[in-house]
Order: sequence, then structure tokens, then C-alpha cells
Amino acid sequence: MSKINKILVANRGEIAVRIMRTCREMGIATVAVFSEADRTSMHVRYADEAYYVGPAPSKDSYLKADKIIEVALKSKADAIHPGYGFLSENAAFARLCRENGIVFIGPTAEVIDKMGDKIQARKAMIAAGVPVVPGTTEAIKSEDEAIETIESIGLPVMIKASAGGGGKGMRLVEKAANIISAVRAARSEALASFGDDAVYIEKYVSSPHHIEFQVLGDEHGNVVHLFERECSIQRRHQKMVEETPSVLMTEDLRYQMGKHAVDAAKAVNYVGAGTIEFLVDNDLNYYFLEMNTRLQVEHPITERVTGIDLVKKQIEVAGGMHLNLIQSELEQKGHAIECRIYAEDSDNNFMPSPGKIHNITEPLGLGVRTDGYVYEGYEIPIHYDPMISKLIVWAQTREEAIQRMRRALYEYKITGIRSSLKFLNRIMETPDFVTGNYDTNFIEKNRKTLMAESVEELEQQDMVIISAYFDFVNRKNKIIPTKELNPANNRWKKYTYQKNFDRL
Amino acid sequence: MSKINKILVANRGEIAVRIMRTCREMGIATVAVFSEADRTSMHVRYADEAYYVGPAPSKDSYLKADKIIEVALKSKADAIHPGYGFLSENAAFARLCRENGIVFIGPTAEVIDKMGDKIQARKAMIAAGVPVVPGTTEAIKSEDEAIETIESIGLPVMIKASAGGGGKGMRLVEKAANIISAVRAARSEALASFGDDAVYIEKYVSSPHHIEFQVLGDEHGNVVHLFERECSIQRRHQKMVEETPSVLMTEDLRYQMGKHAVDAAKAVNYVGAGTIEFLVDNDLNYYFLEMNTRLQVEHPITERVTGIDLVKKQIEVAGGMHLNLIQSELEQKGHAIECRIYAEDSDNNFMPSPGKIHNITEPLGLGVRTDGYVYEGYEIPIHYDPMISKLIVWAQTREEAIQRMRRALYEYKITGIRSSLKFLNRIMETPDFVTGNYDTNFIEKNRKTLMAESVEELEQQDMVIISAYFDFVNRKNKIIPTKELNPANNRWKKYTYQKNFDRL
Amino acid sequence: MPIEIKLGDRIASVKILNQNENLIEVMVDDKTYNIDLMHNDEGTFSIIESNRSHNISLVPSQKPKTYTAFTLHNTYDLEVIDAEARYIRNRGAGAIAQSEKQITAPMPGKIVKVLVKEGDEVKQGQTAVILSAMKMESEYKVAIDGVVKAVNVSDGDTVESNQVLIEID
Amino acid sequence: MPIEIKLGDRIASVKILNQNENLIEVMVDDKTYNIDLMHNDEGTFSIIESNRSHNISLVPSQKPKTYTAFTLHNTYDLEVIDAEARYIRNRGAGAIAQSEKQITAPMPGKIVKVLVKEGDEVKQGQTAVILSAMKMESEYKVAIDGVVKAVNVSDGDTVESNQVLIEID
Repeated sequence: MSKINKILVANRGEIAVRIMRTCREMGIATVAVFSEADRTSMHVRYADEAYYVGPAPSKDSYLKADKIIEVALKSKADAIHPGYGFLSENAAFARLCRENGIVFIGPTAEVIDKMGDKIQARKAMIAAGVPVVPGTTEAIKSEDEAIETIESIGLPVMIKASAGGGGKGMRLVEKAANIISAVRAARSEALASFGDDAVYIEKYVSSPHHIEFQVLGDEHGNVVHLFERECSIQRRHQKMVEETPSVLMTEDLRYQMGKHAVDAAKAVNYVGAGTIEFLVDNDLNYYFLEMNTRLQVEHPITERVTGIDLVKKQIEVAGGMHLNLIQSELEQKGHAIECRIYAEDSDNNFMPSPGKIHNITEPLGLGVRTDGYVYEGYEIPIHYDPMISKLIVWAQTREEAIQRMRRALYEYKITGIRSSLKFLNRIMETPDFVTGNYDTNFIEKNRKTLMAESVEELEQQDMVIISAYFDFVNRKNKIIPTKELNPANNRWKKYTYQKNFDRL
Repeated sequence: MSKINKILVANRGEIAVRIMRTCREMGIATVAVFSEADRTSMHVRYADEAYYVGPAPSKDSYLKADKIIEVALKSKADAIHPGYGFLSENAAFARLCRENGIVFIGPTAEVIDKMGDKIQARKAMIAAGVPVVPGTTEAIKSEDEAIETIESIGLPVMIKASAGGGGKGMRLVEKAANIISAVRAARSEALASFGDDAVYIEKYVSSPHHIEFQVLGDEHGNVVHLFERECSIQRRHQKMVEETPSVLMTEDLRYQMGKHAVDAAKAVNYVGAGTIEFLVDNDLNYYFLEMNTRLQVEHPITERVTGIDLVKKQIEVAGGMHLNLIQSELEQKGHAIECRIYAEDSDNNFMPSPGKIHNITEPLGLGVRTDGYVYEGYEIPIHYDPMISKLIVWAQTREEAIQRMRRALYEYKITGIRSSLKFLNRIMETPDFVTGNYDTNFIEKNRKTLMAESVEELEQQDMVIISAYFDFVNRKNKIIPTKELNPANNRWKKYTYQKNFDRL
Repeated sequence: MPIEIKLGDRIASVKILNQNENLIEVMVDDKTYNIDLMHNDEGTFSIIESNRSHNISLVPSQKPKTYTAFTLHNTYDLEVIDAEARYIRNRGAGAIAQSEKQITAPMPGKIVKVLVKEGDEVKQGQTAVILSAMKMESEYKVAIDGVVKAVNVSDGDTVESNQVLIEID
Repeated sequence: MPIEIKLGDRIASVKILNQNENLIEVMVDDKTYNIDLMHNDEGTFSIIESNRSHNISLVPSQKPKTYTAFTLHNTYDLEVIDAEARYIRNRGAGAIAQSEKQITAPMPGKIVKVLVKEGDEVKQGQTAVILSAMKMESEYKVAIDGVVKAVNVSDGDTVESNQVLIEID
């Protein structure tokens, strides 16, 4: 067991700040690293120490494993927390940490390697008895084998290039008559795209739910799960809204899936926080999709319903401590929803909207948590992820949580850039979301109402026009801005309220 | 049962905003009232409608019952929420609401009257079997009666002027020999101060704990309690820190006190949210102190451990709904602490510090709730309460909650005015608080460490001096401020990081 | 002096009829409002009109006299048309198609690849430049058939919002 | 040009030795620091010194060249002493007791009661005025024996921070 007194956070943005918050609570000193674009980022100002690691592009700074190790050694950090993204699922980096006597807060390099390889992960899950999407684990050898396989797993199926990615070399087969032509087409496309015509076959799950289970494991063989997160609200595989519990879940299903999630983690002797992602169809069949061997963006909703600080647990088990959690004592209390705030223009094809934050007002009060990192005057760099903040609400029931989220979105004001706030509010008002009747096709299905033009009364428009009028006149007459709220123009004579318009 | 669609909030500051938040979640429209000093206050900007009610002094605006009723009628509000302070415990106002067909969100005028009168309240509690501080309920008639009474309740006792207040006409008696002289002295001082020499006798509880129970009642005779709040950290009877659960509490004591709190509320057919305040001595004897017939400042810690939105419950029962809470199903989960942020200078005898907020950064993240109302550029008026915000944290254990509070206080930055943030942080670090070994004498007892001068390293001072240097130089050269973080001076030549100082 | 303000397709005329400090009688087109307006120099506006509380935030754009306004549910682009602007507008009436002759960056970003060079003949719909911002690449296409008059950026350049990247003739 | 800065009782001399944009070599008294300093015009400073991250917020006071600085744990009053200030300081060296001859408001507030009038003889410790702010009343006493030279406020007046209320001679 190694006592951790100082942690280098090899990340930026909200997650770097979020990790440092827990470190501060635990009395652990923090070391920030920053690229040239991030000198004034919140994580640099929040940390006890800060080191420059390179130019703005990630590959020259946040992905520079050797440079980050160098900083860790120089600053005498005991451990490195990689956050999510960047080096968090990089086995070579985990190995480099170990070689330099630095604790990598995450699973071992071997586990990262294994779970990062789709075929290997799939085999490990089958061995552990965890259901996977039915199909072949190796490339098919002939068209006959394809027909045979498809007969055994049933239509529809997806034919996928082994070397594939990005949708290339993929064919959906819904009718038996099309099998041969689809296999041929996929093969030829795979050959053209990747120089390798190997394809394999998987059952096609249409309109699935994306449901994941949070797991935590320690070095002593203890593994628990912290229940599910429903992550089906996605736009182009980008999650936008997550919630827990899932409306789809029954007590039985949760028990089964939770058990499989724990089995999956145990199968690879998993240490740390991880997530088992499942596809669930409308008949509640579920299949292992992949394992994320790191903290997820959406981890706060789990923290809110279980009361457990996941980063604290990560740090504790990385230091060799026992997990000290007993599955039967864990519970989900109430309902939590997370909305991701992106700097993007939902009215304009979700175009990224970097720029300078002019004003920001965060929602506060009962049941509201914000995890962000931008501040007024901060210029969002063009080099990194467009997510600027996460808004998490909790309430006793799902209905109340949706009401609270709407209220929080009402209070959240970010000006200077376009954000996804309006779009998120629309999601909260869409009947399919309110009733909980949705799957990964939600955004496509509700595109019309989600993207409809806002109707605002003429009067509201007129108030905007009047505001612009006064701002224009005011800027013509003044130089030095202040933050004080002024009457429309200071030059005008001062009367008290009572002497003028009758207000009632 | 009356459906409430629109609520006038007869208050200002954080509590007005807090009430409107819940209204918004419930789909209830909100009406703000404001004095001349509050035109740009948050509650005016948050509400759907806003009405001017008079000049800055409270007596000319927020206390103008008739004016507020007039606004309620004009705006067609169904109900008025009085918040705390101002008209919240004003029976005449509650009566005026009823006469005008407006729901007063609080108990009836009769209950406010009864609990507002110390002697009447004391008698009602005795009748309900709730322990009160031993002593006389009427003025003593003779010195012999005084001796007799004191013999029966035991020393020490406090002799108090019936017409009294402000410490005048009060005498502490610790020895039997001093009884007669103390009675005489109290009487003559009472006569001189109030023109009435009536005095009564109460048992003196030394270094008590101030512990209160939250109760909720409906029109249908249901009353539950939502457990205790420990409020002993006070400076001159001003609460500074509250927490729940109380370290002092045992399961048994909580059960007994909770039952007595419910009995007390039932004795007066209490409807709405109320608080029963008790004094508790070190032997765990407890005595009814008074009942507050309104929402308390510190209600959020109860909300956090029970998960119940108290304002929502207030609105529901005011509309005639059933409480729908069952005592045996209620539970306290984890630990919550509230710190009150005052605009006052703890380094300078807690002098009030009104003024303009220059910059504010609120703490965010796991387990942190802020209920405030000030914003950057807001000028805190001199006319009202100095409390500008409440910081509430929750964690699984008390130890973790204290750590989290320290972290949140670290993140909370308010510049432009002096605030109690530093003093609150000192409280969180005082061993007596950390161990939970404290009573109402805490601040007096720990004055030396709480008020000690901060020792900051020379280097930190030097950084402050360097900052002042650059700000001064910069202001000489520039006119138009922006929020962008700049290098020290734009005129200096631009090099990239690598070409200069070696950073490692 | 009435001032015209353009909001989307609408051009509204604004005129102050009466004012006592923050209490103002104002006409927008032919509708008259009695409002209580407070604002600060950062563009935060609080307007109470018939006791309704409106919150509006204005952010000036880089182009003078233009704003982006944020209301609760909407974001608007606004332009103030004063005497000077009216003059320029009238004078420039013939040059409306100017925007079609330029490819401008709609946001700050980094040039991934420039696909045309000066003198190239280009066709409408042809991709001329690829811009990347926040891990997303976007292709920018030519709006009209023509010849490339100027290429103002190179691969790897960082560009500002509204910067002209390519000019077509 | 070194500038002197007063922080509490300490007067420190600051001198820039070397600067490349935000990377600065600076001497405070006889200690040299290599710092990376970024700040904005609202007085937010981020300094990295020997890789330690310092956050400082400066708020200018109403008096020119004076600041209140907020660090994590402390609040400091600072004054910049440049050539001009040094000149005034030196010239006014004889008038140090000026502050004892005035009662000034330490905060904005409202005058509850003025207890002296022009020409009154007053004794040290005598209460001259009661000021109220945020529901709290404070008494302000005379610092020296003397005669009231001027009473600048009346009951009910609203006063600013640092406003002179009473002058004694």
C-alpha cells in the first residue's frame, strides 16, 4: 500500500478541476499540466502547482507521455490521474508510469490492452459468461459459412470489416436473399478501404438502448457495481443526456446485468473504476458492447444517487486500500439526470462555437450540481473538446428531476458563444423523454420538434430591439464599462419612483 | 383545496430566489415585490412579474402589508409566500391575506399569535407535555415565593423582567445567599428600564446546545418531524454554522425529542413548515425554547439529508393537499453542514461590509449547494440583512462533510466586500468543531484561534505586491477593461514559451 | 432621431417618446411601451414592462453596430442602422452578392487543408477549404462558378471568426 | 524606475529586471523571482512562481493608487507609492495626526443620530455620531479633546465609505 500525497492530473477542462476538488478534500496536493492554449484555464489556477508541457495541439502536450512523466518525477507526484480521453486508456502510458514508480490511477496496462481490443474483450466476456452480441469472433472463411452463421443467429445482421471503422465495409442484411450480395459488397469495400477483405458477422440490434453499469474493483479481488446509467440520448454517438435509474430497468434485470457487469470486471481482475456498456433491445435482451477502463463523463449521476465520490474511490484503491463497499448495502436513492453543455450551435447544424465567454450564470439551489471550468472572459480554445460543462440534477422522482432540470436550464445563462442549452431544454420537454419512452433513435425520431424554430412573442422581440437601441446609444456616450446596473442613461434627470409613472 | 397557480413572494434576497426556484419547478408563476434599493436585485430579475412597493427602508416597502396585498390582488396571485423575517411571523398580515381571499403560505394567524407570545407558548407546551425550562409561568409575587421556587427547581437560575429584553433586568443566581439581593436588583432595574418591576424565574442552562426540530403539518391533522438541526455555533445569538445530524444526538434522544416536537405542533393544529427550538444541556436534558412559525434560514441541510423540498411541501399543504409523508419512512441520509456567508469584516469586530461585489466565484461540484442572490457588479444595500449567501455541503460522513466544506470555502471567492468566508474556514479547522465537541459557547471559547492573525509566507505577500505593481502600471496605460486574461503588458514582445525560461 | 434596428428579416424603428431616468416611454414601429429599463455596460438588461420581468443579454459582435442578443429561449443577431449605416447601405445596394464571392470562417478554427490555389477555375459546390474546430472538421464549398482571385490562408493557419479565407471572381 | 508599494506596515520596492511577455524576472526588495504572470483588467491575477500557482484578486479603492488585495486566506490594503505620491507624502509629513481630527465612515451606511453640533467642546471618547448599516448600529467616538469645527451630515443621511462626518479642531 502506497500513501498518495500528491497527484498529477494529466488532463484539462472540467474533469481536471473535478479530480482536483476531491484531491483537495482528501488533503492531497495537486499538480496541473497545461498546454500553451491553457495557461489561464481553471485547472491551472485551481492546482497547487502547474507545469507547462507543450504547444496547444493535444499531441504536442496532453498526449506527450514522456513529458508528463518528466513533470511527475520533477514535482515528486506519487500518482497520475489521467481523467477521461487523452492518455486515460493508453496502455503504454500506464506501463511508463509503473516503470517510473508512479501510481497510475486506473487499471493495469494489461487490462487496458485486453479491453481495448474488441476481439479479445469479446472472447474474455464469452469466457466469463457475459452475453455478447451474437455473431462470429473471427473473420468468416467463406460465403457458405456466412449463410450458416446467419441462419444460426437470425436476421437482421450486420456484416463488418475486421479491420474496419467509420462505417466503411459495413452492410446491414435484413432479408436472406441479400446475404451473398452483402457479403461480397462488404468484402470489396473493406479491401478497397483497408487493404484487407476479412469480414465478420454480428446480430443487428435495431434502436437499442445504451445502458452502462459502473463498476469498482480493488487489488484484493473485491468488485461491486454501482447500478446503471441510461445513455441512449445521443446525437451521432455523442451522448447528450444521461439518467439513472433507467426507466427500462426492472429489479430482476438490474440484478442480472449488475451481476454480469461484476463478472466481466472480475474476469480481468479489474482494479479501479470502470464501465461496462451494454446494448439492450426492447425485449430486454442485453449484450456486452465494450468496457471503458476509466472514469466516464457521466459519472456524477451515479455519485448523486449512491452518495459515493467515485474519484475518491479511484484514489483509494489505486493506493492499495480495500474498497469497503458491500453490494447488498449499496442503493440508488431518487433520480439523477445529467445534461452536457457543448459549445455548439444547435440552430446551425451543431456547428462548434468556440469563442470568448461574455457572461455566465450558473444554476444553483436544491438538487443542482454543475461541473464546469469556463469563467467569464475565458476564451474556449479551438483545440479541444467542445464540452464546457455538465449540469446534474437530483430529485426524489424522475418527474421532479425533469422539472428541476428545466428550472436549472432556465437559470443557466452563457453568453458570448452558442451552446446546447436550448436544445437540452427541448429534450426535457419532448413527450417521449418525459414518459421515458426512448432509445438511441430518440433525436432522429423527434428531430422535427427538437429543431423547430422558436416562437417568441412580438413583445419579447421588441424588448430585445429596445435593449440594442439603448446599448448603442450608451456605447456612443461612454468609455469605461462597469458592472453596476444603471438607469438607461446617467445624463437624464433623477426623479424618485413615486413622482413618475404610477406603478400599480 | 385551492389550486395555486401564481405566488407573490413577499421577500427579497436569497430566500425570495430560493422560493421562486421551487415555484418554477412546480409550474407556478411568480410575482416579485421590490423596494427602491432592489430594482436590480436577483429576485426581481428571476420572477415572471415584478412590482415596486416603496422606498428602501423595510418599513416603507417589505413591511407594508396593505401595499403587498394590493399587489397580490392586482397581479391575481393566489397565494403569498412570506419567506423568513419581514412579514413571515406577522399575524395581522396572515389575517389580512385571509380576509382578501389570498392563501398565506404558513400557519393561521391564531397560531402565529399564540406561538409568538412567550408565556402563551410556554403554557401550550406544558399542556402538551413538552418539557420547558423549569420556572414560573407568571411573575413572582414575593421574595418568599422566589426562594420557594428556586428551591424547587434548583440553582443556578436566571431572574428575568417580565416586560424585559436586551439583557436589562436580568440576574444570574448561582448561590442561595444571593437570591434576595438578585431579586431586588432585577426588580429595581426592571422598574427603571420598563416602568414595571414584575420578574419571573427560570432555570439557567449553562453552555447549552441549541438544537431544533423541523416539523411539517397539514390541514388534515398529519404532522411529521424531519429530524434535528444543530445550531450551536452562534456569535451574539446570530447563527453561523448549522449541521445535521447533531453529534450529540442518540437514537433514543432523537426519538423522544422528535415526538415532543410533533406533539408541540399538534397541540396548536399546526399547518405548514415550522421549527421547534430546544435547549439541550450536557446531560441531554432538553427544554422547549420557542417555535418559529416559518421557514428557517438553515432549512437546506434538512432538505439535503431527507431529500424533501420544504418549500414545495409548504406550497402543497397551503393548497390543502395531504402531506403524504410517513414518519417511519423518513430518514436522514449522510451529513449536511451549512455556513452562512455574511458581508462583514471578521478581522474588524465583524463590522458590516456593504458595498459592490467586484468578482464572485461560487464553489461547484459534488455535494455542494449554494443559495445566494448577489452577482458581479451588484451593490449590497445598506438597508437589509448582511447575509449574502448560504453554502451547504453534503457527504456520507461528518468527517467527509467538513473536508468538503473546506474545499468549497477554498473555491468560494467574493471580492469587493469583506465576508465571513475566512472566519468560517477557521471554524472548520478548529479541533472542537472537528471533534464535534461544542456548544453555544464555542466562539467565545475558541476566540483566540478563530481571531488569530493569518500567517502568510513572505513569498505570498510578495506575489500580492507584484500584482499591485502590474495593475498600477497597466491602468496607467489602458482605458478599456476586458475580461480576457492578458500577459503582463501587451506592448512587450511576443515569444513562445519554449524560447524563453526553461520551465522544467 | 429614430434609429432602425434589424433583427433577422425585420427592420424596426425605435423612438423615445418620454423619459424619466429609467422609466421610459418608447415606440417600436407603431407600438408604444412604458418600460422600466436598467442595464449595465456588459450588456445585461432588465426590463419591466406591464410588470413583466424581461432579461436580455447583449454581446457586441466584431463588426461595429452589430450585436448578438440572448433571451431566455433565443439568440438573435441584431444590427443598428443609424444615419451612417443607412448611407453605406444605400450606396452599396448593388453589391449584394459580395458574400457569395467569399468564403469566410463562421467560427475561429484551424485550416486543415486548402484545396484550391489562386487562378484555379472552380465550380459551385466544389470544396475549397477544410476547417477544424473542437475536434470537428467542416468542408467549405464555393457558392458560384468562377476563378479563385485570392487565397488568404495556408494549411495549419489559425483563423478568426468572419475572416475571409478565399475570394472568387 | 522602481516603485514602492505599501502593504500594511511594510514598504516594498519592486523592480522589473527582465521580461518576455508574461515571463518576468522581478525583484521585490532584495529577493528575485522568475514568474509567469497573467492578469485581466478586472484585477484577477494568476502567477506561477517556481511552478506554484498563486491566485490574487485586486480591487481598486476609491482613493487613487490604493487597492484591496484578496488572496486565499487574507485581505490586504495596498498603496502604490510612485514619484508623485512620494512627493505628497514628504510634503505632508507634519500632518500625520490629521486622521485623529476627523470622524469618517468606515463603510456605507445611514446616519442614525448626530450627537454634537458645530462649536461644541468635546472630550476624547465622547460619542459623536451613530451610524447604521445592515441592521447593526455602531457608535463613533471622538479621538481627541477639542472643539467641533464642522458637522457634515444630518440624521437620516446616507453616507459613503470614507466620507468625513465630523471635523474636530
